[in-house]
Amino acid sequence: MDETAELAAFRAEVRDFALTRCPPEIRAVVAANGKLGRKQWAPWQRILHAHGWGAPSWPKEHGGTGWDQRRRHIFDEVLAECDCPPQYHHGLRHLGPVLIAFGTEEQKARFLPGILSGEDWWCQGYSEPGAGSDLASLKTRAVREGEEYVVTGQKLWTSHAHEADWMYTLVRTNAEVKRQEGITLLLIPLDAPGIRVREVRTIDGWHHVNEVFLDAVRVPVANRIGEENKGWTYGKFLLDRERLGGANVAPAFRFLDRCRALVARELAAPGQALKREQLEYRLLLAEAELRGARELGRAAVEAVMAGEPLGLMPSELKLSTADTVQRIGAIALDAVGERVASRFRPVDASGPNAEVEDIEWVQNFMYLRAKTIFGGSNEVQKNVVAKQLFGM
Amino acid sequence: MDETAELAAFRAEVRDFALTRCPPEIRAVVAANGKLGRKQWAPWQRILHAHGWGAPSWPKEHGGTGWDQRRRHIFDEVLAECDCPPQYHHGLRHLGPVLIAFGTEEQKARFLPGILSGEDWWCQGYSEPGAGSDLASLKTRAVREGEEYVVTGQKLWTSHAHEADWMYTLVRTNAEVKRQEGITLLLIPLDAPGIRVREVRTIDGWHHVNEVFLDAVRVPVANRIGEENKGWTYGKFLLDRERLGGANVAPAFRFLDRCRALVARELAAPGQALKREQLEYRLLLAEAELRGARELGRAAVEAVMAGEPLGLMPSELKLSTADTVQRIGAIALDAVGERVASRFRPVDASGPNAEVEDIEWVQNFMYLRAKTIFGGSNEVQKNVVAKQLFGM
Amino acid sequence: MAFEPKPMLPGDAHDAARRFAEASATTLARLQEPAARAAELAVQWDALLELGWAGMLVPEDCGGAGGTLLDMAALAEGAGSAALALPLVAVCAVAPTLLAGQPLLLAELAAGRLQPCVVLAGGITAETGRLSGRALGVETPPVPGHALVAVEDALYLLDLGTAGAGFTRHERIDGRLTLDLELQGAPARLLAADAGASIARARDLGALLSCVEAVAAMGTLIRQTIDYLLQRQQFGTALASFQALRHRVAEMYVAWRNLTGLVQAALRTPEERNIAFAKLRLGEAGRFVAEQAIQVHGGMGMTEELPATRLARRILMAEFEWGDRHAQAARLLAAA
Amino acid sequence: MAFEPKPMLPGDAHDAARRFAEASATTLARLQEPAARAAELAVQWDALLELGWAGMLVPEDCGGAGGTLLDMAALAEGAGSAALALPLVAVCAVAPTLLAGQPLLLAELAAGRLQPCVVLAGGITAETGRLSGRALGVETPPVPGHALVAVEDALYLLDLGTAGAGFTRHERIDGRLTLDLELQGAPARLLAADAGASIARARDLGALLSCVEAVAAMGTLIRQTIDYLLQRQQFGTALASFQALRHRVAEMYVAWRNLTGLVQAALRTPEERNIAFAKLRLGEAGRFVAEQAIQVHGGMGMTEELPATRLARRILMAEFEWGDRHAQAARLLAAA
Repeated sequence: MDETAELAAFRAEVRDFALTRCPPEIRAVVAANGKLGRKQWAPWQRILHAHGWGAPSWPKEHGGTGWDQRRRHIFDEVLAECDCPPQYHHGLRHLGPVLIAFGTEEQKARFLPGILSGEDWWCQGYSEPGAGSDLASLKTRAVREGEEYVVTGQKLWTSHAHEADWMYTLVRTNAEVKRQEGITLLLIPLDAPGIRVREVRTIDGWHHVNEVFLDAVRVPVANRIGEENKGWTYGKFLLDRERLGGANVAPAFRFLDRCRALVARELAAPGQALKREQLEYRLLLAEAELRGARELGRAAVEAVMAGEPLGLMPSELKLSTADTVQRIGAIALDAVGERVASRFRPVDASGPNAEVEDIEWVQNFMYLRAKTIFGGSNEVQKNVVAKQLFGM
Repeated sequence: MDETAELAAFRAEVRDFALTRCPPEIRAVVAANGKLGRKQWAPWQRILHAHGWGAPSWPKEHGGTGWDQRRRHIFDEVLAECDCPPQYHHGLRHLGPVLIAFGTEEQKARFLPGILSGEDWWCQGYSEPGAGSDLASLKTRAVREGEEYVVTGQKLWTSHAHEADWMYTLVRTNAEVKRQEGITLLLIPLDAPGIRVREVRTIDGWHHVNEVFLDAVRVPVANRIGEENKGWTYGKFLLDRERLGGANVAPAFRFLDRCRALVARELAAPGQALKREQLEYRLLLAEAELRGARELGRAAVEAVMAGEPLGLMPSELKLSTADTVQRIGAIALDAVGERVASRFRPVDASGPNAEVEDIEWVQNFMYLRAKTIFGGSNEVQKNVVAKQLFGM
Repeated sequence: MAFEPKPMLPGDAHDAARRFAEASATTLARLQEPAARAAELAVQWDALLELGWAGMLVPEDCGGAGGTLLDMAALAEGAGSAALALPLVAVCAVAPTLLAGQPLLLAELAAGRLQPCVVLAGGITAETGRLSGRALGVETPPVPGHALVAVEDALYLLDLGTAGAGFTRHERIDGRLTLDLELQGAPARLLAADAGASIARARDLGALLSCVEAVAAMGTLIRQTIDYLLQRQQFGTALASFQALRHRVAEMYVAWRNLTGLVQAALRTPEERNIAFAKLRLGEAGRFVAEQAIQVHGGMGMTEELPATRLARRILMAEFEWGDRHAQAARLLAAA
Repeated sequence: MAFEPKPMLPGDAHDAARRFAEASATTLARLQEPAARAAELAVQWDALLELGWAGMLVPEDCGGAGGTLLDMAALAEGAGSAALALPLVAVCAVAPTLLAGQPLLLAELAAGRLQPCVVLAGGITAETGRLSGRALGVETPPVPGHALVAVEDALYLLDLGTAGAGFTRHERIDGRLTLDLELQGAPARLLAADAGASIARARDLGALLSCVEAVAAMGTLIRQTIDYLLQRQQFGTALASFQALRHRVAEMYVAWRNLTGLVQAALRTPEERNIAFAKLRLGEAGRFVAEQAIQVHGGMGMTEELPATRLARRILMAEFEWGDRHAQAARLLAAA
């Protein structure tokens, strides 16, 4: 079989697996644009792991599939096309590779299996209040006392902290040196004394991010990754590995499909023809942009395969999709807003319509604001692009 | 009669005058979005002057109407509504008030009558190559030799220089001091030896701007306005008086009306319904913006009447209309571009269609690019607004 | 000095409404559960009625203040500047317009004894004085009592406690309370059979005052955005010094000023066409300002507790009240 | 180092076409009068035919080079990067697609003896082999000789020297030459009565290669814009240091890259749907890049002689070739 045929066969195999083995109730949440939590992710990870597909991006010797970038891309695409959740990233894509590269044997033995099986749930303690995109300005302090660090400070935007077991955390261990040079990466169990997790209520009405307060939390030195004060290096390693994250445009296409179906259903009446045609035209423009982004994603995968530098591709991808997905969300809001935005949260526990149909479109519109803010805001991405283009 | 009734009567009087006294062939050029030149403007100014309305913005003692700002605004609005040309501004609105404020009695006697009657035609020699919005960096030198200045340099973007008699010109008389403090305002006849006018071919295909080369042109000191090295003050005085220029949105409304008629005519076929509805919707959005701008214009007129500062109003008006008018031009281009942009200039002098119907829409689309560039680009306007809003 | 938006209709009414709305927001900010917020809103609503605002548009001989559109708009502007989460416009402006010519009911309204929600959106049918059907997301006073229901050109008054009438309450994205009404042959009182003109007028008044509220909210939101950017540092520099953000704020400001112009024109001449254009533009300009305010607030813009977020959601919601931008465009095109 | 756009289809064909187009532009820049430009274009067109590009898509047994779509696209990309003002795509790609299955005519085309303009846009009727009607703004070789005319599903070959055929030439906004055709019972040769599929294929090929040309022109335009901003000072600072302009250029770049992605997908799989989406997006992205390039060039952007202006006008024109964005949207919606 040549490579093209092999890839086609692989695609078919993944599709068959996704459609037959991912529980319908989990796919239903994805299909409804719902919010995913550990409740959906953990069982799905167990199923993938049992099939040997728990870690597409890890080397085989650590329980990964050993797939190349092309296969990983196909895997991600097909999962999205089949309304399966994307894999939960904090353990598999973020911490795992760092552990594999920089962890001690003990750390690997302790933490990798739980990530693979979905038993241990991780979250990322990077951002802090007032830091925004300027990550290196973080202030959470860790003071060495014997074989422990005593950690005090506050993290913000900590996704999933309310359902996680562990947090990999950047802390400041030296305030005297250049900002990037005094940072250390620690693994902290969230049930440690001195930790308090508080929900940050976000505009979408879902609970996904938190503040995490650390008050003299004692963390064994054995939970430090690599060297003290080298945390920035590991954090950067992690972010660099994430640069292909935008290459998978398939979830955006599914979102577009759903929005198109919504428009057709909501605006079927003849009196709504004018509005429907406006929204259909806007959907076409959005689809065109997504198609362009999909091709850029493919080119990025091929660049990795060929060992070429990605250059501006991650920024191109993010700037090509983040706005577009927001615009799709806005089209949906225009379609159903009048009926749904007026019924955001039930006040009375019972009665008709306590569950509001299509409310997820309003939640998604709000939630999607984050697309152009987090993970390098659009403004930061444009700075990156301009710097490269102007050479200054 | 109370003020409201008086203004209504005034409006009716102007309308009657405009419709009966402005020659139909001149109004036809305006109605066709054509390019106006001295050929249309000069006779129209003669007619206005003969009626005593030659200079709405001048005091009575100098031959003006003595109208207040409200009446001047009504006058401008009604002219536009009736497809009369706006008055040619270089003499009446720019130079005239400067002469009245700072000119000698001889200068007033020599120059004001020709401006009023439309006999002398003026252009403005301010911009230079490489100066752009940074006017104070001008380089054209004037060296005093006895009772003459010897002027050498180059002006750019000089509208109407090819049909004007005179140019009021900012020149540098002292290069040793702060940039704004070495500038002088001279009146230079365009038939003076050493002057060469060269057409700048612009993207719209019309001839309206020029380069003016000055090679040791000798200008009597009597042609200097005010003091040497104080030219920046007079230039600024002039620009400040122009700050209400954007308050008259009536021409933009006429442009919108014509574009709407074009869309209805061009896209009348049933097969074009989808496109027509798209363009009609965009026209509505543009009309909404123009209506908002019209009200801002009225508020600016009232502010002047009440002796209040205009503050950001001129920038608000420019930023509210310049883009919008460009968008209207784009709607027209979308309507007729396929048919018309392919026939921009005739190659063969004879044959059918040597004159291309509707070609002015393509020319206007191109011409309108200048709306957000000249007279303080959109970027400069936004800097002005931001500086005020942020107090820094 | 930081930017301070100037009201369109300054004066005592504006200031009183603004103070009321600011106090309301401060109290509500401490409450998260919808039921607790609804209870607090009920208390605030009683206080609002105490101020006599329900009678602002009611003639004096019916016990009202006999105020003008501009008096009412001044209240709406003050309330809007802090995104008041109470149905001021629906109950105090749209309802009395519907009840014009009904002196007894107007008196009840002015006295705060009649607190109707208003159902204009269709979906209800009438047969021999009994109403059936559903109306979703209808703005309501905290304790629902009555509903004014338009069924085509007819206007009914419905007691929500009557048999055949059921409802559920929700919070809107802007924190106001709404009803989902379920009517199954609920008996109602026919107030007028041929009220088409006054229903249209009432809807237009609602649309206009929604614009007034939104314009006021946009002014406050722009001020808060500017304050935030002035105060917030990143990479060692105030965010306010980045030209891209400065230009964005300038664009927000111009969009707001332009919309203000449309609203002022519609307040001076409250004709259908002027109102439709203002509401159409609110859809564009309001959405832009709300989205960009969230964007330039960065992560903070995603949090619900931030006052700017509350204002942004109020502005987004305003577009959907009394006919969204596409409804306005459709009627403008139909009239052309 | 300043930005240099990378071609989609690098290689000898691209480089040759690019050098040809750059030399053409340099010569044409010295000529202003349309007649003088038309005469120069005639000379250049003969040189282009000498290079055998009219035979690129013609099978080898008809005297052509038997090239693929990608070979042709590489020529179009090179030519587009300097906005070549000659009808490369119409004559060398669309015409041979229409003439597929006509070996004699293909051989004439490859040899440069047949230089047809292509009329697909409607407006012409046929009766017993005689054509009547008007076609406006049809792209043409500098010296018009023949026309390939689609009348519904039928394809005709018309000698423009024949009685009943009249024409006027114009320059397009991008400097190419066009014909206004006036036909009054002009006798023509029926090449195929049932050529609907090949006509549709030919139009799609034209649309795709217009996109290729436009993408190439956008790359050059962005490069020139960056160079200009780096070099130009205002208020004592390089324009390239203003964040608002830097972000604008970043947006232009991303729009260009995104369109490039669509065009690459359509080149790999040249199906109707892929081509329609690429052309639809060209309407948006191309317009944006062209307008913004003019804007950030300031006053210079208004001058016709500036190379960037010429590129911008080429990009604007490309949208209108072979169906504009609304035509693409209409067929995509009809197919849904």
